[in-house]
Amino acid sequence: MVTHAFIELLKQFFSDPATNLFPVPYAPQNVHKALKAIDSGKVKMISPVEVPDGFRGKILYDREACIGCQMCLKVCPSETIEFVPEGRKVKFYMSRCTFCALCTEICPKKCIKMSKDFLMANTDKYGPDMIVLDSGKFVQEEKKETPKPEKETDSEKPQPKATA
Amino acid sequence: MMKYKSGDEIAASFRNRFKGHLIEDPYVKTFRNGVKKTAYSQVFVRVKRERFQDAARHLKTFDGPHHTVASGSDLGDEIEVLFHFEVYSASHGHGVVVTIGTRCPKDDPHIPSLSDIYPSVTPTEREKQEFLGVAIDGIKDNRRLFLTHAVPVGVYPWRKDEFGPEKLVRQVHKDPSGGGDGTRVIADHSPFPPGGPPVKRKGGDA
Amino acid sequence: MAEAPPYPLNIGPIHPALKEPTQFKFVIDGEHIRETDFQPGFNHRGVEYLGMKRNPLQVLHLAERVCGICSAAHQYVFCRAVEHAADIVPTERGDYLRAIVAELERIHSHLLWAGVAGHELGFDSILHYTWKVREDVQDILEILCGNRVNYAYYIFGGVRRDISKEDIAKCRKILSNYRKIEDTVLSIFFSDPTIIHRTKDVGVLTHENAVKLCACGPLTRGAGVKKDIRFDWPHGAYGDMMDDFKVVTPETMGYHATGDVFSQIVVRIGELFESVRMTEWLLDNMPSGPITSEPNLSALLMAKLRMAEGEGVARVEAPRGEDIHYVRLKKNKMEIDSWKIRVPTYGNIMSWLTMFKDQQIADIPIIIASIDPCIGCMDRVTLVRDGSQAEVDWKVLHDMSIEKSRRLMR
Amino acid sequence: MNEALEAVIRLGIGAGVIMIALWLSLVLKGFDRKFAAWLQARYGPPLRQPFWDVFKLFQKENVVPERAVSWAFNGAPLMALVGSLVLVMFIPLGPVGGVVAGWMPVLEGYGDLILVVYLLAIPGLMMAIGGFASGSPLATVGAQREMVMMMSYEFPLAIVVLALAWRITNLSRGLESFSLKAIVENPLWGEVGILGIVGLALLFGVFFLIIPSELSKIPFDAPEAETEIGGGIIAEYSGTNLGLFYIADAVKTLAFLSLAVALFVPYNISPLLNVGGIGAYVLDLLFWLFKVEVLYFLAVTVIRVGAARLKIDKLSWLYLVPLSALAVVGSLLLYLDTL
Repeated sequence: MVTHAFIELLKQFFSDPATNLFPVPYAPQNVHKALKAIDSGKVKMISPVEVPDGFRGKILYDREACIGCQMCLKVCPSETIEFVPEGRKVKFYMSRCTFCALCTEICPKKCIKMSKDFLMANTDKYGPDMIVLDSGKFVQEEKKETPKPEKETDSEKPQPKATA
Repeated sequence: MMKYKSGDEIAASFRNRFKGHLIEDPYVKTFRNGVKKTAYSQVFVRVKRERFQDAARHLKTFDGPHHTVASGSDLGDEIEVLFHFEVYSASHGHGVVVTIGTRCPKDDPHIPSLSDIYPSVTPTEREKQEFLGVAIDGIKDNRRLFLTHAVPVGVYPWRKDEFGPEKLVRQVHKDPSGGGDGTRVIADHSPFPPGGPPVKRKGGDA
Repeated sequence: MAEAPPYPLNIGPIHPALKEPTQFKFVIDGEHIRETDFQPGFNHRGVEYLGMKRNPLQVLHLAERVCGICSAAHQYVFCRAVEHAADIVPTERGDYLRAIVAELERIHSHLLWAGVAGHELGFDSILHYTWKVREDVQDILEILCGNRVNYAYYIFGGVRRDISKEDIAKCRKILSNYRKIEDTVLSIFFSDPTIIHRTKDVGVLTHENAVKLCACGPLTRGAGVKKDIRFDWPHGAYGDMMDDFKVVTPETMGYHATGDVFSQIVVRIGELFESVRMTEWLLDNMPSGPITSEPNLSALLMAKLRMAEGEGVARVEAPRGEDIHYVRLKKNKMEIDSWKIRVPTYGNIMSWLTMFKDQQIADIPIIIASIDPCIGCMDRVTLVRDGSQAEVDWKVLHDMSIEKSRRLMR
Repeated sequence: MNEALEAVIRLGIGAGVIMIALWLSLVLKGFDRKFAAWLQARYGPPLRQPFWDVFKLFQKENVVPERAVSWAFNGAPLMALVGSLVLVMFIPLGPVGGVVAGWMPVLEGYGDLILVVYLLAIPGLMMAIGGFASGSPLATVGAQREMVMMMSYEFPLAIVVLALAWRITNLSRGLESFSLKAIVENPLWGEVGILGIVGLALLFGVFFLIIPSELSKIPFDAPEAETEIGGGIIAEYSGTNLGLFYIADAVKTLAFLSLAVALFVPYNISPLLNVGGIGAYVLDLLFWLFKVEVLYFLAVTVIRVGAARLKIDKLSWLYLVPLSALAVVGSLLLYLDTL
C-alpha cells in the first residue's frame, strides 16, 4: 500500500538530511576530550546555525557607564543581578538569567546589552564564565560611532488601514 | 437568531434578582481593541454565601454558561472564591465573561459546591480546598488534586496568614506543628485534618 | 501476574506515553479499560505563589515560563489581565503584532502536537517530518522575538519589538512555504490508512459531554462545538478578523464532527493552515503607529502598575485551548495581590476521563496525547523533599553530579 | 572415525558460521538504522552503533524484578539467542547452487523446513515466557499480545511453507518434500506455468508481510509497543539479558530474511555475467548480500518508518483472515497449475 507518507519519506531519502551536526557528527565518547580537540584544532567543529539580529544571549555589561541606579534589580524576574555596594555597581549571575532582556530596556544608561553568545553550558554555575562583571566599554564607543540608521520600520509611514 | 444580552444587562439582571444579598454592586468592564474597536466585556458579581448556588443557577438562564475555573484569594479576614464563566460561548462574538464570587469568614471557612449545577467544577473545587483551606460543602471528590503528601495538611499555599506556606519555603521536611517529618500525612489524601478546615479565631494569632 | 483480571495498570508518573510526569490509574481487563483515575501534581512548581511575591513586570516573564510551548499565550493573557485590571489600553499596532506572534505560536504548537501524536501511534517518521517543518516557524519567531522558545515579546500596552520591512518579507516567504506543503500535510494525516485505523472512533468525546464538562480548545471543536475564544470574546486584533475567518471544526474541513481523535487531528491540522492565512492577513492589514502605549518601562512600573487598583480576567485561545488568568492589583503595592492561572489541560481533565471509557490499552497514549496535555502548565509547585533517610537529599544529588562532571572531565 | 572427524569439522564450521552471523546481523541492523534515518531526513547513527549498543548493554547491571520468576526471566533471553543461532545452522547463509553448488547449511540433512518453522517460533516464544516471568502488568500485556501475534501469523506462514513443499514434491524428481536443499536447488519460478507464477507471487507477498510481524517491527510490534506499554515484553529487561534479546532479534532477522531469499529468490548472478572461479563466488556472495539488504530495506525498514502501529485485534484479524485467504488462493493457483 503506497501512502502519501511513503512518498514523502522516499523524497526525503534522496534529499539531504535536515539535521545540523553540531558540534561534531557523532556523539564523542568523552565530551571534554572532544572539546579540547576542537580547541587545539585537531577536530573541525561544525558551527551552530546562525542566530538572527536581536538574539538575546549572554549579557554584556559596561561597568564604567553604570551609575548604580538599581532599576535592573527591580525588574529582573530571577534575581540574576546582585548589587555590589562598593563602587555602586552590579554583577550578573548568568546561570540564573532567563534572557528576558528587561534590564537592557530599563537601564537609563543603556550599559547592559545582550550578545549573540548562547554557548554557555558549564559545570560550575559560579565559574568565571558564568558571572558577568565587566565586558568592556561599549556605551561610549557606540556614541562615538555615527548613529546607525535605525532599522527601517513601516510604523511611521501611512499604511492602508484594515478594511471592513 | 437569538437575542444576546450585553454585559450591562447581565449585571442588571443579577442586581435585581439578588438585591440585598450582594456583597458589592455587580460591575461591568468593557474593552475595545483593534482597529475596528470591537467591544467585549466582563461582569463581576459577588453574592453572599447563602445565595451563591442560586446565583450560579441564575447564570444558567443565559445561554450556555461555560465554566472555566475558580480563583481565590485571601482578603485578610475573609476568603474570597471567584468562579469564572463565559455566557454565550460559541456565539462568534457575543461572549461575556461573568465572574460570580462569594466570600466566607476565616472562622467559618466553607462555601457551597457548584458541582451539582456544573459538573466540570470538581477539579477546581478540589484545588481551592487544598490551596485556600476553604471547605467546599458537597464536593464530589474530596482528595487532594495537585499537592503531594509531602505538603503537610494544614498548610495552604495561597493563604497569607499563619496557615500559609512561608515556613515551608526553606524547610519542607519540618512539620509546622512541631514533631514528625511531615511527609506522611493522612491516608485518604484529604486536604483537611480530621476536624475539618482550620479555623482562625478572630483576633488570635494562633 | 498473581491477580485475576481486572487488574490495575498504572501509567505514570514516568512512562513513554507521557511526555511529562503525571499518573493515570487504570483498571484493565485484558486489553480493555474498565476504570480510570487521574493524579496530577508531580510537577507542581508554585508559580502562582511565586507570582504573588513579584511585581507585574517580573511576573510577565514568570508567566511565560508556565509552559514552554504556549509561552506566548501565557504572556499574552497575563498582559491582558493586568491591562484589564490597571486600565492600560494597548495600541492598535501592538494588538496586531501580538496576534501575529500568537498565531505563529499556534502553528508551531500544532505541528509539535502532530509530531507527538504520530510518535504515540508508533509513526516516528511523522514526528521527524513535522518537527522538520516546524523549524521554519521557529525561525520566524526567532527573527521577530529574538529567541525560539521564550519570546519575551509582550509588554503591558503592546509589544517590545517592532517588525521591520525585511522581517516581513522573510515571514511572508516562510509562510508561503507552508501554503505549499499544505496539501502534503493534509493527505499524510487525513488519508493514511494506519492513522485512520488508530484514530477513528477512538477516545470519543460526544457533543453533549463537551458542552456539559466545559471542554475547551481543539478538543471541543473536534466534537463540533464552535467554541473559540478568539472569536467568542473578540479581544485584540481578533475583533477585526471576525468577518474573514470562522472557527475551524471538522465540518468546515469536510468531515463529520464525531469527537474522536481523528476529528481532533482534523481540527488541529486545519487550524494550523488557518493560522498561516491569519498571519498573512494580519501582516497585510497591520496598522501603523506606536507598538506600545507606554514605552518607558520605569514609568510603566513605578507609576501605572504601582498605582493601579482593580481586578481583571483575561482569556486567550492558546494552541491547546482556553487560557485564562485572573489578576488583582492593589494600590501602592508592587507585588500582585492575587493571581490565578488556568491552562487548557486543567479545563479538559473531566472530559479526558470520559474519553477512556471502554477503550483499549493501545489507545491510551493517543487519547492522552489527543488533548495536547501540558502537565507542566497544569501543575505548578516543585517540592524538594529532604530529611527522610530513605530519600536522596538534593545536596547529595548535587555533590554526586559535581563528582560525575569531574570524572567526565578527566 | 570418519563420523567423528565429520562432526568435528561441522562443529568448527558451525562456530565460524555463528561468528559470521552475529557480525553480519549487527551490520545489517546498522544499515537498517542508517536507512531509516535517511528516510526521516536524519543522519542516523554510525554503522557500528549496534555493536556499541550490545557492548554497552553487556556492561550494564542485570536487574531482576522482585516479583519475577528469576530462572525463567534469566533463561528466556539465552534460549531466544540459542534458538536463533540454531536457526542459522539450518538456513543457507550465502549463495547456494551455481558455482558453489556443494555449499549448504551446516546442519543440512539433520532437519527440514518443518523444523525451521518450529525454530522460528522459539525466540518469540521465549520472549513471551520472559514477559510472563517479569511479573509486571506491562510485560504481561506484552506477552499476551505476543502469543496472539504468534497464533495469527504462524497460520499463513504454515500455508505458504506447505504449498511450496507440496509443489516441490509434485515436480516428481524424487525430491524430499520439506528439504530446504531441494527448494533452493529447484527454483519454482522456472518450473511452473503462468497460473503458478501468480500463485507464487501471492505466496511471496504473504511471506513478505509476515516478515515484519515475525520480527516484531512497526506496524506489527504490538508486543513491544514502546509508547503504549513501555517496551512490553522487554519492559523489565536490562543489561546482559536485554543485550541477548537484542542479538537474538538481529540474528533472527538475518535468518528469516535468508530464508525468504532461499525460498523465493535463490538465484545467482555469476551465470548471467559468465564469471567463473573464485570471482564467481565473491560476486554471488555480494549478490546474496544485496538481495538480503533489499529485502531488509523493503520489508523491514520502509514499512517500519512508513506506518503507524496497528492494534492487536486488527493485527490478528489481518493475518487470520485476509492474509490466510491470500495464502490459500496462492496455494490453489499452484495446484491448478499442475492440472
